[in-house]
Amino acid sequence: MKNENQTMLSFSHAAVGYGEKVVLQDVSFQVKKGEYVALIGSNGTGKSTLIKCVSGLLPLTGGEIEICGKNSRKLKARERAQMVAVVPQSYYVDYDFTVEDIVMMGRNPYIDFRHRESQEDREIAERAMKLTKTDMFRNRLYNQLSGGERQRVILARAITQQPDIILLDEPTSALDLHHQIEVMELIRQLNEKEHITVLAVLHDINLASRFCSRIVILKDGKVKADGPPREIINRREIIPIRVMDEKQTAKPLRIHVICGEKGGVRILEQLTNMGHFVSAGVVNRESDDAEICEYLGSQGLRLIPSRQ
Amino acid sequence: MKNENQTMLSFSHAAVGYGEKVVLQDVSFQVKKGEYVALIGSNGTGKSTLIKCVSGLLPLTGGEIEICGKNSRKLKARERAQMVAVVPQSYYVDYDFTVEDIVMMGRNPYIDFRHRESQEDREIAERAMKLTKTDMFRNRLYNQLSGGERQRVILARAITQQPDIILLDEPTSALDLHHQIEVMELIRQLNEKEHITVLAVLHDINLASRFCSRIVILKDGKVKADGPPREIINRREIIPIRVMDEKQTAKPLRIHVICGEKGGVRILEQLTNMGHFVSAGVVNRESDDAEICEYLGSQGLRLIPSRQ
Amino acid sequence: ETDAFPVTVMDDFGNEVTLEKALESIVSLAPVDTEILFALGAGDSVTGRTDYCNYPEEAADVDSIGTYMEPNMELILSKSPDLVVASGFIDDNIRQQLEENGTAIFITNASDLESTEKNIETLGKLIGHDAEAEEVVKNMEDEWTDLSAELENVKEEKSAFIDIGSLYSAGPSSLLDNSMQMIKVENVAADADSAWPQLSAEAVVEANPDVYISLYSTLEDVQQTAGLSDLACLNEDGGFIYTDGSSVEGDMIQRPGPRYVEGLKVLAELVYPEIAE
Amino acid sequence: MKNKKSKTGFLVLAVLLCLGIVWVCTITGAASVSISDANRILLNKLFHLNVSLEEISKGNITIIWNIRFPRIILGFITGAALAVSGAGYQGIFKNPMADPFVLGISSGAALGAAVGIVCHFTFRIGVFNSTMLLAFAGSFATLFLVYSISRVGRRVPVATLLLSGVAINSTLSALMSFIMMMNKQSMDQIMFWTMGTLNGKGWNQIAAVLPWVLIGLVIMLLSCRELDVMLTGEETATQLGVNIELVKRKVLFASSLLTASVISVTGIIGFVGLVVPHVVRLLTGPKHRRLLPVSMVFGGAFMVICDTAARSLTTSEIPVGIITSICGGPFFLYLLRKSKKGGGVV
Amino acid sequence: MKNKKSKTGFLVLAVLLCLGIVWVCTITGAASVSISDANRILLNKLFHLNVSLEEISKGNITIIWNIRFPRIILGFITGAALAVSGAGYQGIFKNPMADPFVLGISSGAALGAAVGIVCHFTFRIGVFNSTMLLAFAGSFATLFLVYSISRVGRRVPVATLLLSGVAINSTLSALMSFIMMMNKQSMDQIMFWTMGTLNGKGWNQIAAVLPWVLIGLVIMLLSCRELDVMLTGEETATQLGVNIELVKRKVLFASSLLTASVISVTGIIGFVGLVVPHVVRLLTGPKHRRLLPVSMVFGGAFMVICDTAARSLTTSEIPVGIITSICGGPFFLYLLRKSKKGGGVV
Ligand SMILES: Nc1ncnc2c1ncn2[C@@H]1O[C@H](COP(=O)(O)OP(=O)(O)OP(=O)(O)O)[C@@H](O)[C@H]1O
Ligand SMILES: Nc1ncnc2c1ncn2[C@@H]1O[C@H](COP(=O)(O)OP(=O)(O)OP(=O)(O)O)[C@@H](O)[C@H]1O
Ligand SMILES: [Mg+2]
Ligand SMILES: [Mg+2]
Repeated sequence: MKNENQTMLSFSHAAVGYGEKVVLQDVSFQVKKGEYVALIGSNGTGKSTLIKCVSGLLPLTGGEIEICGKNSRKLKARERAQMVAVVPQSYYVDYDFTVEDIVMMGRNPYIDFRHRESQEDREIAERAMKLTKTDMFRNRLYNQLSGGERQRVILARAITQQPDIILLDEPTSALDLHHQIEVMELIRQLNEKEHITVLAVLHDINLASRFCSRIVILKDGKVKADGPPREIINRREIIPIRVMDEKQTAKPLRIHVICGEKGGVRILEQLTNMGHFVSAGVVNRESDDAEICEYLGSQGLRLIPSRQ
Repeated sequence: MKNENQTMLSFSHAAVGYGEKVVLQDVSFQVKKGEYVALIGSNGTGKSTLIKCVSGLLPLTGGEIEICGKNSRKLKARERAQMVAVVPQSYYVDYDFTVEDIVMMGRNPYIDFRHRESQEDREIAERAMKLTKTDMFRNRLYNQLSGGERQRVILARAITQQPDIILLDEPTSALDLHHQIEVMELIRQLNEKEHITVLAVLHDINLASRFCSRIVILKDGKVKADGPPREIINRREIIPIRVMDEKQTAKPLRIHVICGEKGGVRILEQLTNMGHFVSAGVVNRESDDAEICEYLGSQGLRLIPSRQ
Repeated sequence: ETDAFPVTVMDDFGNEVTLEKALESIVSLAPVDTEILFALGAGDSVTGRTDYCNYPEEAADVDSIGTYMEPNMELILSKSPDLVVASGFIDDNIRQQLEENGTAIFITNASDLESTEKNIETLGKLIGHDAEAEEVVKNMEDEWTDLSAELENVKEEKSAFIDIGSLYSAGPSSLLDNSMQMIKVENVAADADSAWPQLSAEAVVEANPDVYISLYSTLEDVQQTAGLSDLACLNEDGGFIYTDGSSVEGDMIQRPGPRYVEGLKVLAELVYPEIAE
Repeated sequence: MKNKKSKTGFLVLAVLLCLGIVWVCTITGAASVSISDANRILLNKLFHLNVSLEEISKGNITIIWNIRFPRIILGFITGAALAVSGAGYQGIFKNPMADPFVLGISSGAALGAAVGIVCHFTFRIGVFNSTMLLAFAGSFATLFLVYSISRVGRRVPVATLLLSGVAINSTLSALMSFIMMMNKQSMDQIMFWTMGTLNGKGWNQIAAVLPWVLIGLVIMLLSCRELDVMLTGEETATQLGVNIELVKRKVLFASSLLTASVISVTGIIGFVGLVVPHVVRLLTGPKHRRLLPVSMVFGGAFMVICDTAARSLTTSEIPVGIITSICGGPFFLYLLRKSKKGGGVV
Repeated sequence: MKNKKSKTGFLVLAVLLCLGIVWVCTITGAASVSISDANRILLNKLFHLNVSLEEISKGNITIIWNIRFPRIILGFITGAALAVSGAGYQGIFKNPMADPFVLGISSGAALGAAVGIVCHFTFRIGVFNSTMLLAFAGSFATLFLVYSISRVGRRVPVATLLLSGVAINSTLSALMSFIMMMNKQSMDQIMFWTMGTLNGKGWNQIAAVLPWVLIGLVIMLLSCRELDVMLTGEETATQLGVNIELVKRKVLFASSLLTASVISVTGIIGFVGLVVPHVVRLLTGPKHRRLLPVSMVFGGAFMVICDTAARSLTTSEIPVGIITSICGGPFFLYLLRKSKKGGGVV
């Protein structure tokens, strides 16, 4: 049934606002199954608003949104939540829920009074916590976590929802560089292996062009540009975003990765795959990473134990 | 009186935790007047916790913190707030306060029942809103702003506090690239022109090394490394943070700035000053920016109207 | 006295009460009913009373079953009563439960002399003490005749304000209002719009009563009430009458039972000291 | 696994505890019925065992079987219903001061009862007498009034709901006071009605409330998961597939049904619905899946014990609300102080 | 600039409005004193003008000058104090259900008064009689009890404070009911006391409460800015130089002083302290700098008008709490519906 080229998310002339204030005027674009779209736009252009529309928090004032071919207006909250998961920009909980509780809530769209929470549900949550590395603090209270830890917990919850589409609002804003890349990598894996369609609001156009298959730029309530990263950044149109583009994948870069513990593998691998000239530094001779560097080195990675 | 080399912030063997959980074990470092220090560490290392200690929200369990030479334990909230302003990681307000109300609250440490809020206070708030470009939505409700807009409002409030030290917890996490650089630039100006000491938690080590005079790295509740960016990144020690360091100021880069509206000036100027090879692209021939590019061009900036 | 059963009478709530056989056990749920029952000579059959039944003294020997607002069902039933006599306060549910367990309930709710006498007679008939009832009522009538004769001597009728606390007073058709009418005292609160009105201080001052009857507050307290200290009656002898509402006299005034006329007399003598002589 | 075991354990323990309490309370009381007599009556009536009751006086049988035992059952139902209802309201409103009466249900009931008492209606439908019917009608009329006043389009913001409830509550109480004032004869009766009691309530009342209470409890227990998700915020709940307006309607309806049915029979009994959920929350945390069942058991048991004290301590009845507050208040304060968190809950 | 002008404008308007209300209410009442007489008495007494009072009966002078006028002044003081106190509690607790009685001040006062009434104490200090003194003492004892129970080290978490208040409130009310139950004779007296009224209150009572109310109001009005900052969160407030524990203590003390002093004289008057701040907040927004003064004026004026209705509508007094609720409730609901936001305030 499910066509690989199925349109998962389709905006046609979508318009929305808060009271008098119009935020989105006429947004039209479509996201196909398995795409990984970055939504870019300056502060206050309505990216979060767009996400709210898709997740049913704001009623459209004009146009249509279709989710998996179904009109968004007619979707029940439950149906929608089975198809769409959201990682919001920030998220508070006043109550003493543990991380596990929060993640398990991702199963809510699949549980009702006839189908109680099953072993399978618990396993799915388990896996999501493992993937996001939040399982080590599963029993801690959510509101006692640090900013970055929280962000990963919410990602875990979204994964637990097993959605067709995942909407991320600046999913890495509170993460350190290490986790940032890990999370982006995780999302790419979900996208590639499980064919989850991803729409992510990102401010870092470098991150976007490195990970996403397509960039949509919002401005003045409309889609200003839409296409693969390479194309977008080279477009002649006036793009209102300042881009430091020395990181474009199109141009090989010399990148020095400082890493010393195990775990650098993925990053090194990935950067190499992207075609950059990667160097890794200050690696402990005895460490795991050193071995990997050596291994990778034979595939084009120059291992330099120290700089200068 | 005030020595240029005065120690503004001094941690000596500071230790703190939540209940049983120890977060900072033994943190010692000093920040001198006019320094701009980046605090770096992976998620959950206790950066926000450290900031909470300085702003008096958490009592130390060991060691001392001195602020402008005064023991932090003995500081009154009011005194402290006149010296230290904080831009927290995230910030909610349940009530219908306007942006102006929120910014004016920055004057609170200077007002009491004898000294009512004066014209001067209002002017200071005014200036802070101008600097952070939040004056255009001064009358809107804070809780109806977008994530990025909020972050700037809180920065405006911190500036209104006219502190000697400003503590920033990921001050640019929700900002688009444009505002990110503007805000970082603004903080640098405050730092350079008004000699405000800055301690900023940053995840983007590139941003840190570009703007800060010094980097402090936290790990395992201790200071793991401390020094100027160049030094830190070249240190032989095992630094647990992966750094893409191709942006180091030490190495001139080719940077292409896509800009088309006015406002690119500062960025272009700054990058040029940093010694990079800067190119600006897709500039509207008739726009303000074009003129500026031409002007800067004569100072070593190559203006290329389009790429490829 | 014995062959009258079954007896059926009508109580103050309009319910028919039927007794099939002679009584062994009566529980009284109100002080006034206890007084009536004892006056009727049925004291021996009274097996339960309330905490507040303080008259006659013999009543103290009877077991208490609680207060009239919150009697204890179990204690009532443990007396296996044939009849429960209660005041109008009785809770519907309690009544229902008692009826379901085969207990007859008689409710008294008198607010003047006539209905008081009627209650005594009806209750007498119900429990088969007609003669005693007749006697009690006759006594009351006699007392009343004496009292009204004495009241003839009153030259100048007085107006009075009854303060049952915080300027609350006895409104129209209340027992106290009816009592005042009988003893020729003009009740300042007689045209209030409820039976238990609170008069405003200015209304009291405007009415300027000849007598101020206070059941709970002392003269000092009353004088603290704004504007009242200027009242003529508070500043002359005999103008202020304090009768402790919880005293014997207070009970007599406030209970529509056998001692009601006695109470009237006490009240009348307080207001018109001249008839006391 | 562990979860399931502890659940069964809890269930067994709870049932045993409740049975124990019911038994102890049945043999306790103002009237002196010997323990063996009480047991024999229970065995005979409850399990239809062939235990002879011939030597026991009819009065004692009535006391145990028609008065004490149904009163205990009704007490349990009342306590359970009020506690669950309070927990439900506290969850929906996210407000620690919310109690079963926060939407004016109680003042609506009281107003209805007052009208019934003043007008001396005598009609009855089945086991319901006029006062009960009017109180129940008053409750539900109030609920719908508050709900429709608070409605903005298809949404019902809880903040508005709460404020409307507060306002309606005052207004209806005032109207009731006004009726009381104007009808001195009925004043005491209305006042005693408002001071809830289980005195004089029996099998009839159980029959009258049980169906509604069961419906209410089932709806509430089936809404636990959704209530949990709602606690994390309405927006998030929507994104997690909860139809928040439906849940609100459902929980408000069920909570109100619980409260209205119970208080139309017993009159207004405070404290239990307000404080029991807090006490339980200090022990179980905020998750409704544990909060609601434990509140139910705890509320019921607490009510039965307090009511037993109310009818046994002195010769007269002490209104049960007084006992619950005097004993429960200090206990709650003790828990509050002990809990290190300082009760930063709900 | 604009701010200042509108401030002065508001002040002038408010003062004029209040004077107008006071005047209209002074010439209105159950006793029929002609308008010209009333005016002459006021002119003579208030401004010591040389207006002859000879033709006016002494009773009328007493009515206007010793009964009606002071009652109006006391009404204004009471309304203002309760409204400001309610706003203060709502601000500190960030809870829309908080009212002046949330910490148990009222049940403390009632318990104190009940003890006074039951024990027939007759001592007095100056203008204070024993009931007033005991009520006031009861209030403050309760405040300190709640405060010290909630204290965790040097901090007093508001959530704990609120819950303790709720518990203490129930417990003390229950104790009072118990006293009432045990003392049938004093029952009515205690009930009258709890149904607050301004009837019979005059210059003495004004003298008794005015100093405390002034202290309370001044403290509250001087804490506006800090209260605003506190609304944005305790952590932020600390970072903005607010000593949050001090502010809490200050505001709790001042609010309680306002409430305790007023209710120890008038008895418990509900509604005003709960709803007036909400009404005002719908008009002014959450900033205390506007909320508190406007609540003060609005509360005072509202109280005076309702009390005038209470004493003039029928031949007997209607308890003023009934009038405030019956009129104020629907008005508040109307505002709530009209405000587009749907009242998502406090
Ligand atoms: N509840 C609201 N009421 C009114 N206006 C709002 C509301 N929420 C957001 N806005 C306005 O709508 C516009 C879009 O907001 P939105 O949050 O969608 O921006 P965004 O693209 O996510 O920005 P950011 O990158 O800063 O997060 C902004 O101008 C914001 O001020
Ligand atoms: N209130 C709290 N109670 C208990 N533990 C806490 C609390 N707040 C934070 N922690 C824990 O303390 C550690 C440090 O937290 P902190 O917020 O300081 O981290 P951080 O360095 O700011 O991280 P991030 O980059 O994710 O913001 C974390 O492990 C966190 O889980
Ligand atoms: Mg956003
Ligand atoms: Mg942090």
